[in-house]
Amino acid sequence: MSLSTAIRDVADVKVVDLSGRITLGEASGQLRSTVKELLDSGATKMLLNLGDVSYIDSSGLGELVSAYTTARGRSCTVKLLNVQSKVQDLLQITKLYTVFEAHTDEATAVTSF
Amino acid sequence: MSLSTAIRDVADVKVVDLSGRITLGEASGQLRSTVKELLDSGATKMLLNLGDVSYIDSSGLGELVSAYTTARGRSCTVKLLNVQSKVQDLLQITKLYTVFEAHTDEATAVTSF
Amino acid sequence: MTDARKLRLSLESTLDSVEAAELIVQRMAELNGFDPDQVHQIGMGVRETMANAVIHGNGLSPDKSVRFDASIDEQAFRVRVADEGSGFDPDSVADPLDKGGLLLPSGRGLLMMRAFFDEVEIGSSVDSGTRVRLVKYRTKGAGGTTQEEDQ
Amino acid sequence: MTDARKLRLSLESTLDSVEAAELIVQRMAELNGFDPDQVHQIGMGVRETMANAVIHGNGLSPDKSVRFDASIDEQAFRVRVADEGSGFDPDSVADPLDKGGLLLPSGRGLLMMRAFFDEVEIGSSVDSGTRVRLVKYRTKGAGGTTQEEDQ
Ligand SMILES: Nc1ncnc2c1ncn2[C@@H]1O[C@H](COP(=O)(O)OP(=O)(O)O)[C@@H](O)[C@H]1O
Ligand SMILES: Nc1ncnc2c1ncn2[C@@H]1O[C@H](COP(=O)(O)OP(=O)(O)O)[C@@H](O)[C@H]1O
Repeated sequence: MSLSTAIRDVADVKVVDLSGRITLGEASGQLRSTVKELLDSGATKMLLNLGDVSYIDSSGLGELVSAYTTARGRSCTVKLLNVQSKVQDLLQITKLYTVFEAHTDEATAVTSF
Repeated sequence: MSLSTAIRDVADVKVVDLSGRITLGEASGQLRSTVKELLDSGATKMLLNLGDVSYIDSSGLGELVSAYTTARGRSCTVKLLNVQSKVQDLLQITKLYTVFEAHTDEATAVTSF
Repeated sequence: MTDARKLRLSLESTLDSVEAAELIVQRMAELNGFDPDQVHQIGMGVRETMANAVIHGNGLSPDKSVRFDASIDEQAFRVRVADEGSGFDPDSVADPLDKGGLLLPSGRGLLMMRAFFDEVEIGSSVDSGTRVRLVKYRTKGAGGTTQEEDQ
Repeated sequence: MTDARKLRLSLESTLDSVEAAELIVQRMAELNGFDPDQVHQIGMGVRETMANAVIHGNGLSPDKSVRFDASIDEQAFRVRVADEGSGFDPDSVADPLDKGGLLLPSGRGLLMMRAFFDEVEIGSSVDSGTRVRLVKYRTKGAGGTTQEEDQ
């Protein structure tokens, strides 16, 4: 699997540590099912840690957007942590930086919800 | 074309400066026709300068051997100049270092015939 | 400049072909003196183009293939991708930067191709599928001018 | 380890497919922490294997394809190449290191595959063509043992 996910509880925030690539195929499905699982368990604050995600394609960006909109529909807020520079470039190009609140410090991110 | 050749006369030696890759396909044909041309024009001393040849595959090695045997059949001696390390490795693996006299200095190579 | 400057392939309509095309152009770009950022951009743009060809164009059909051409010269990296789909009208694709498009889960591929390549030309017809031509100049904004690279 | 760890392709019987396979494995190896010498060796070994498959196996026929698999794990780089030719007997191939073989213009491909990969296994039959399995361990001589790489 090119993407692995791990979930941590920090205060009342679900921190999802993602590692690998979020791309076409398996990786996108992996992210989707993790988010769905968290929403089903009632999460209302989700922090996606992209610190170990070096590569995202348009399909992966689509999954991030889906996570955001699906979560919003269920009263859950999704924010991003530690966006790497190449991924940051993509957020700029696609203007998705206007959608996602992104943080570089986990503690600050957790208290920002 | 992935291989280019240029011919220089140094004393009575034909120095062939090869540049690029000697591999399957066009490149092998390019070497063959250059050697044939020189033999047809009566060359008896040929120095193949591999200083700018970074890559040779088994097909390219075969062409070097063909050049050697064809030339020998027409009383022409073929020697090598400036063999790069990766190509040198191949000459070791294939024991072709026992066939080809190789030099690292052009002046010495030219007077060695 | 060293090697691997021209390649013409027929690839199956699979996600692995998308990966393969990306790896190929990345390595070609790298061996021919493009810098790491350019290598990344060329790879991403090709990835998006190939993904569209195998998914939207050929519908991942085992009976359809993608014609893939890549070539490098002193000026630029050039790629052509042709599928056997039934085409589409690039002008009627929703703008993913619009308010309405921003939160859609798809529709960012063309945008990324255009962001990462200097020229993107799409020819498409119902009968002959879609052909995409991509050009990335070694020096940004060098379009059309002749220039020598020091290697 | 980053990505590009598994790939399964069907390639045409062309010299460009040989080049493509080489570029793919080089880039895969590079992205997954193999050193430059290993990248070179993996590329050359695959090149020779693919050349045999498209030329000797499939006779460059447009009707025949080569099945190409590459995968990387903690231990090794693994490649499988299968053609649709009529096979051959590896044991009856003349030894290119013998006095008689040394000056022949061909016959060094198998030797190079064996020099550059740690394991080379050839299965061949008249009916089902030739399947070559190549393994290159991250650490020379690591065959079979489990070990972790620091990345
Ligand atoms: N090769 C193609 N063949 C058919 N339709 C295509 C092709 N490429 C793109 N399209 C159409 O254009 C739309 C936008 O493509 P793109 O911007 O890459 O986003 P996405 O692939 O995420 O939908 C696609 O949804 C599809 O309808
Ligand atoms: N995939 C294959 N299918 C059929 N014959 C093969 C195949 N691979 C190798 N051979 C046979 O083995 C011989 C030796 O191969 P090799 O050592 O690679 O040298 P070369 O390709 O230069 O002849 C070839 O000449 C060919 O007869």
